[in-house]
Amino acid sequence: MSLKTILLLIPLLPLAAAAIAGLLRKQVGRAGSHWVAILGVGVSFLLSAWVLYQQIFLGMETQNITIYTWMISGGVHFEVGFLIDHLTTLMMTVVTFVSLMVHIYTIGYMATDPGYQRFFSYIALFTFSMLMLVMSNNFMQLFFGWEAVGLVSYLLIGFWFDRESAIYAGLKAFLVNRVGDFGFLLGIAAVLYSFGSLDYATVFAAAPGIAGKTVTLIPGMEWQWITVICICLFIGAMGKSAQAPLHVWLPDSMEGPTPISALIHAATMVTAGIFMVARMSPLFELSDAALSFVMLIGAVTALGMGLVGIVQNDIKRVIAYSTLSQLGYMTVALGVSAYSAAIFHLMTHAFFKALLFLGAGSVIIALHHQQDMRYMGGLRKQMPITWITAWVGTLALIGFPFMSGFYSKDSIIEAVAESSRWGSEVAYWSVLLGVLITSFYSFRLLYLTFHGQPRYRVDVGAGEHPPDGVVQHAPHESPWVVTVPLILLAIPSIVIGYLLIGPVLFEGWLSDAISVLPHNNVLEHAAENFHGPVAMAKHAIGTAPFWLMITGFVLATFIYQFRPALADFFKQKLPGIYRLLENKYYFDELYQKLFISRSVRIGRGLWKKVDAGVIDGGLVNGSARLMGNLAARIRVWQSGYLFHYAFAMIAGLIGILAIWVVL
Amino acid sequence: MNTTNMLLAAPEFWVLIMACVILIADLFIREERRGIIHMMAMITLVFAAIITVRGDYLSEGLRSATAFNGSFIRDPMGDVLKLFSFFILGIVYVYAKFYLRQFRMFRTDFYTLTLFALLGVMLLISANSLVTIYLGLELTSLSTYALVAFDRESKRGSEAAMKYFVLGSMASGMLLYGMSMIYGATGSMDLADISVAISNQDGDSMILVFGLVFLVVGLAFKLGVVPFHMWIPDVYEGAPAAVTLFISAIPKMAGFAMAYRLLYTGLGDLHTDWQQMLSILAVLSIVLGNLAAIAQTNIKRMLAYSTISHMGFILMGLLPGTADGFGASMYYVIVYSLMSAGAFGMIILLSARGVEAEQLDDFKGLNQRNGWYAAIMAMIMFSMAGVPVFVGFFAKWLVIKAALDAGLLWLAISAVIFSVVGAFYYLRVIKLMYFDEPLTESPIDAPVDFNAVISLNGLLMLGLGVFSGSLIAVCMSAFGA
Amino acid sequence: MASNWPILSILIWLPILGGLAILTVGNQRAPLARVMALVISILVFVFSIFMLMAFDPSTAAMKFSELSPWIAAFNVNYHLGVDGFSVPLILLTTFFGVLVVIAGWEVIQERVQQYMAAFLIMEGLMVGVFSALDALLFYVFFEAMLIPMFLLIGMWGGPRRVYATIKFFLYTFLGSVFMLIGLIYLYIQSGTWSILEWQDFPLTLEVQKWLFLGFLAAFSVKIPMWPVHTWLPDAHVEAPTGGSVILAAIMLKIGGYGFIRFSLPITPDAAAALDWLIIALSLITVVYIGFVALVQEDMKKLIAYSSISHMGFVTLGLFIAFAIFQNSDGGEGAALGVEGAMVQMISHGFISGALFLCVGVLYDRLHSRMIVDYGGVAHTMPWFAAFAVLFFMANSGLPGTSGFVGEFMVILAAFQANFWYAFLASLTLILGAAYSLWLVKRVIFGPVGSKKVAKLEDINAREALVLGTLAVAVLLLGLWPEPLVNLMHASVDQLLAHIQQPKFTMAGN
Amino acid sequence: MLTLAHFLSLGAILFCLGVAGIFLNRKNVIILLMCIELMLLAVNMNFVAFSRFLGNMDGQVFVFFILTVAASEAAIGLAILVVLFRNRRTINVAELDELKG
Repeated sequence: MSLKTILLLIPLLPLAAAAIAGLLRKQVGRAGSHWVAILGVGVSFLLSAWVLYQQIFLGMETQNITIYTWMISGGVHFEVGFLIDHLTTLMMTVVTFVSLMVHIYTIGYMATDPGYQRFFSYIALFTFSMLMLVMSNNFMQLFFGWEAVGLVSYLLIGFWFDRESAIYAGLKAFLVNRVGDFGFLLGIAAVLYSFGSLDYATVFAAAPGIAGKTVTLIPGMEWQWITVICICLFIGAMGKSAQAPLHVWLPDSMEGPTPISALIHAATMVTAGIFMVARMSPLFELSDAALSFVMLIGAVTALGMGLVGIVQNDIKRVIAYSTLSQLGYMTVALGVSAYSAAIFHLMTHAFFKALLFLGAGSVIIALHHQQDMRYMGGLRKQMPITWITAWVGTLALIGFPFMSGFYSKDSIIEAVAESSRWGSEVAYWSVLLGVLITSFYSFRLLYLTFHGQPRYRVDVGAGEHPPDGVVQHAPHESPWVVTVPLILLAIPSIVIGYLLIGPVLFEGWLSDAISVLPHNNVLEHAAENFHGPVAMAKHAIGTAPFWLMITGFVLATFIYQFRPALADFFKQKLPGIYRLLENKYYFDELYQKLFISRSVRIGRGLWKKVDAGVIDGGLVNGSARLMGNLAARIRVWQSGYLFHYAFAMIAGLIGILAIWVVL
Repeated sequence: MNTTNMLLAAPEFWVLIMACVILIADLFIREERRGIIHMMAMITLVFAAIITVRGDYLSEGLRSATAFNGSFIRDPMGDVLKLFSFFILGIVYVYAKFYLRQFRMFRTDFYTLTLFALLGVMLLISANSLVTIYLGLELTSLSTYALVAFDRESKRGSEAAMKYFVLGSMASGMLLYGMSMIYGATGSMDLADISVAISNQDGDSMILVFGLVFLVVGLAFKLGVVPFHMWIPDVYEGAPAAVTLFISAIPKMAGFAMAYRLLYTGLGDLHTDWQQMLSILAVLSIVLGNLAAIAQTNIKRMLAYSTISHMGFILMGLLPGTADGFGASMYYVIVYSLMSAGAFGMIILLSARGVEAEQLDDFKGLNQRNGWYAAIMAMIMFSMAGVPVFVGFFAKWLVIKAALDAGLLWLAISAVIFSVVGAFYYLRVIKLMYFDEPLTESPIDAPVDFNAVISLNGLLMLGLGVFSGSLIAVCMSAFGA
Repeated sequence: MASNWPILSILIWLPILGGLAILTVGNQRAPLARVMALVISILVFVFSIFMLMAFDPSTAAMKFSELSPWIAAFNVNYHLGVDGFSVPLILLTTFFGVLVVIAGWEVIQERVQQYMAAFLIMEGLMVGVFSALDALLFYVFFEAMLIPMFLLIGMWGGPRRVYATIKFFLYTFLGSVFMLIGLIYLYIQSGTWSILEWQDFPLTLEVQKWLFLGFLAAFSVKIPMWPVHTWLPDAHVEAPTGGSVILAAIMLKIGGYGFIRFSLPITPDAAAALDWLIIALSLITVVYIGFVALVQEDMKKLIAYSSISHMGFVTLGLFIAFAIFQNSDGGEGAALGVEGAMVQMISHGFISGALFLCVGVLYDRLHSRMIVDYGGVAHTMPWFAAFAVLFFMANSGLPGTSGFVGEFMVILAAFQANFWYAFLASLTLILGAAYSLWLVKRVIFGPVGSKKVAKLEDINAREALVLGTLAVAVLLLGLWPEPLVNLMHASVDQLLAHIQQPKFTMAGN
Repeated sequence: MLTLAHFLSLGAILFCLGVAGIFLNRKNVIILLMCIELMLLAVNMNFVAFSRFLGNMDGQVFVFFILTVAASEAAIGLAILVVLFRNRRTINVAELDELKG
């Protein structure tokens, strides 16, 4: 098999699996559909790993392959092709691995769901889309994958389509993403306009040529052209990677089944924005303004969304806000030109966040789809594996030394500290404070879920849909299809940082994809101080992030293990702040007022007033009415009286005479 | 020029003789066998057509020949119009026979009167002096006055006849007054001489224009152009359908010929004057005709107003004063006559024993009662509305082109806008036939000849449209274009 | 395949004569009428495939030309021919010709022969519009097409069908008569009706402007553009499913085709001078109608408005070329715009046709088009839901479906002209998704809306065939538009080269 | 000395009287018939005058035609009048308004 065939197989196998699982439901049956999907994604993962192996150990060159010409128009070749460099392969492997885990996990999680096959079809399709996104060698295909993952995300969030809240969340996710895509598409158009091509290689090669070009979009304001391009592109990333203020869809997306939350809304799809910006680093590097913008957006998200996570009661929502916050970290990293740190964090985050979500899912099935942490507690006894893996995930998330999250997050914080970009102080303080908050809400989650006394009661006769706090059966550990993925994800959550920080971050493994201008290279300083992962961990113990993390742990332990009343105390003492956080800074309400209601009002106004009123009522039917009225009036002239008729003739005669003879 | 070649008028003589023969023959034919009269009338038309076609009068290089000291002219345009008059009158006879039988009015008078009217029309078409014009006009008019009152029991018929008579006589008076002025200004009755006199003469144009105005008024009345149109709705509604059919189809052709002879042959040098007058009259007709038709519920009356607007379009063709323009007008008038004959044919068809189907509602659900008849009527209506591929479109197209040739963009624009307004009421008929439920399920039956002729009439709407080149070519070549 | 067949005449007259033949079948033998219609429409489609295979896309010249005198006195000819612009549209027409026959197979029970005949005749006339090279012939087809559609809406339409159909007829009729005046004027000036000769006929800028406005009156109503779009929602809502499909899928395209065939090449300087007007109207159409579509309560009306909004891209793509010429030296984006407009037309044909068929499927079962009457259709009609979601996604311009291609190209082109053009046009990304998916949310998803919905049956094989075919078309065009675009390269290049040559200089001022 | 203008004026006055009679009279249809005759006679006056002053006989010949036609016109007119009266029992102009609109 040629390399091209292998590379083609990687995305196409999941696609084929999706088609079979989705379209031939009757023929393949339930088991058939999960087997085919797992097989497709599994082989795809193995092939990705093979490519990775080729790259790491056999020094495979960067591959830029054209698959077919999509269209030639206006002198532009639009092609579908693959750019396989280290960044791509890393993403491919992460995506297929997490996806595979989620596939396996789903067998257990969705076991009783009537939409079982549909679900497998969707997640396989998602894997295909995501692979097309990361493997793309041009902007157009990137956009294809970009929207395709959005589509699958939409379908999966609304997977339980009889739930009003689920389909609403799906719609919201798609629309908010569309707002981002709106900017993204403009960015792509700008790229084409500036470079005459959408091919990465061509564009990146030509990028330095337009530095310094300016444009006046609003009279009186002159902007760097490259800044406009980058900000447009980044708006796309903001949508997909849920950066404030386009983050509102992600928490709601938790309406979808939990495996989806793990796969799409934590590990892979939401990081597409991060991936994209890293991929575009040759462009972003040229615009300090755009990078500052990226960094500040990231900082706001990292801190602000973490804070909201503290007050959430829904287990998945806590993790969702945590995801938002971590995405903020990655974005900050991008903003300070530490692209590889962002990618690194993306990767570690993929593992531990998937782990956390799947762990939460495990809890949720154990409690029969109860997601409110106020009705959990003490589950560590019944669900030991879930409990342990959750601890692993948490430690990774908060950046406990030696865990994967530690290496990636600390690198980011260090990079921000190094940066001299405009506004980097704000970003620095945000990410630093974020550590404390992350630690706090993570342990809050752990304690509320696994520790303390159960806050539910078991009632066998509770019926299909028992009230909150009541479960039909006593919770027990989940089956192996659930726990195995947990374990398989826990391992990289622990070790991947340790293993890869050197090569990915400091040895320039990603440098074939990412370009950083020398004066922006904040990681260079860190690289000088880097003496292996162990030394790094040791060194960290003396630094602020470590102690902030410990503070968070202590606070959470104190409040949720020893003084539960304290939480309510703060709630009552600080009602303003609490309400603000509880309502997620009122973003939803604001958007509802500002955009949705207004759009509907505008639409209705234009329809009823202008369309139906002025154009149809006034001009169209109005002229018809006018004709009708005139007709009725003219009709009266035909009075039936001979003398009137005669008079009309004479009037006509005199009229003509008057015009021609007298005048 | 001065050859008195009586044979040129052979078709006229034939029609005159046959009209008299039929008048007399009636005395010897019993009522049950009156079909013979119908046959005789048809034969009259057929032979009149043959005589017309066979008349080989054009000698080298001349496009016309005159007789009776120049007061009678034979030319291709006249021949074409006469042939179509025969043809359409034939159609009219077939429709009328069915109607007259149903309404117990199958009397020979109808045939004699229409044949005399036809003679008047023929005379008018071939008239080349003021005297022949007047005589032709009066012969037509007097016959039609009588025809309108053909149903002696009808209140509306006699009222319409009275109105028509009074207004028509008044219009004749005005025309005559105009003629006297022209005569006074040029000293001649012969149109050719008048033309020569005008082009030689510089002064005294005052009397000439004065006369022109009166002539135009007389002409406008004959065609039924606003504001001299008032008789049309009342006569169309009041007269029996068979008579309306005749009035709407045949005399218009004479009206066109008269306009051509008077304005172009006789007063061609006053072109700018009559062009302006006619353009105003045209736009008034198009506007008022189309508007007033919207408000009608009586289909005969609706068609009357539609006629008024069609006459406006015919006037548009006259405006540029060119061969193309007259050809367009002639094409229009022929097409109009065919459409009009078909439309009234349908009214006659739907008229059930003793009750005329003159209300629009009588057409309701026709498609369900009989799809083919509905299709015929639909084709006629679309044609009248000027929707392509039907022949009416090509007629409108040509006269609009004529208006543009004359540089009258404003006229063309108002014409097309109001043809859209007009399309509304034609569509309403189609709506009634196709979209509404029938009021009665009673079957529609008609004799074979009627069915054949109305089918032909409907198909002509389509056929003359799809193959529009031929008839247009005939009309254009009639004027040497 | 004999290349000297009068293939275009066959494509025009076979359905028309076939339709007339079906009329003679009579009311009683509906099955025969159906079969005849199917056979004829398939035959026509096959012939059109022959034409496509014999078509050589490498030159811009007119192919399969036929020329014979029609109205010799005025130099009117029966002149047919196709180039890269007409071929895709003809294929679209013949393709839908087959689909609507199948779609109306069981649905129409009354006067079947008239229904089928109307469709076939309309199909022939529409092919005629796309292949006429004589302006009068074009006009005749252009207008004659109204008749079968008028009858279709009026006879098989909804409760307000009479209002809708008369409005439709008069609206479009009024628009086109202005064009007629323009055409006659051109004839008077040039002495010919040949569209191709007119393209090289010098005209002063002043005259061009008036002519341009005349053409605009006809084509802007047809396509339709704001503010002359209001006939479309009514016509669509009241039309039977097949009528809506043809109306949306093909008839609207005639407006766009008219711009390509008349406005751009015959009055290029006026088009250049007035491009701001069209661009402004297009953008208003895209955005304004997007908002209006958002609040519709009737599914068909929503799709109708969405059609209008999408057609805004066609006009935008066509006229953006002039702005691009002014901006950049190469003007290569101009081709992107024009080809984008063409792709948008074809794609919108598939998508809107499919959407109307989807609504038809629901309407046949529940006899309601109101969104509130539905909800949770996915429970009872999963296959239908899958198709519907696909088509609505395509409607919102999802990459991978045809809906994306045209919009993408036009937005890319618009950016070359002006950032803000692209900005406003791109708003459709949000609005299109909003109205499409909001409808999906309310109709397809959610809890089962009513007992009636609970009793719905999923699509049968016939419906699945129709929707499946369209789904394949939508995906194929989205994943590989190159074959389509390749058809028109030469014609587009020639058009763009042509419209950059000022005509009025030749006319002397 | 009588000039052409005098004759023409007389003709014009007579014509105007005839015309005015038609639309001023709202009573009797017979008066309308008389008015029409008056109009025709006014025209005859014109023709004769022109003929005399132009020294051309055509006009006077035409007058004979007009007189003849006027006679038959009157005959037709009266016939219609009779029918009208039979049907409606009135010859009042103001009552002839069944057809209108």
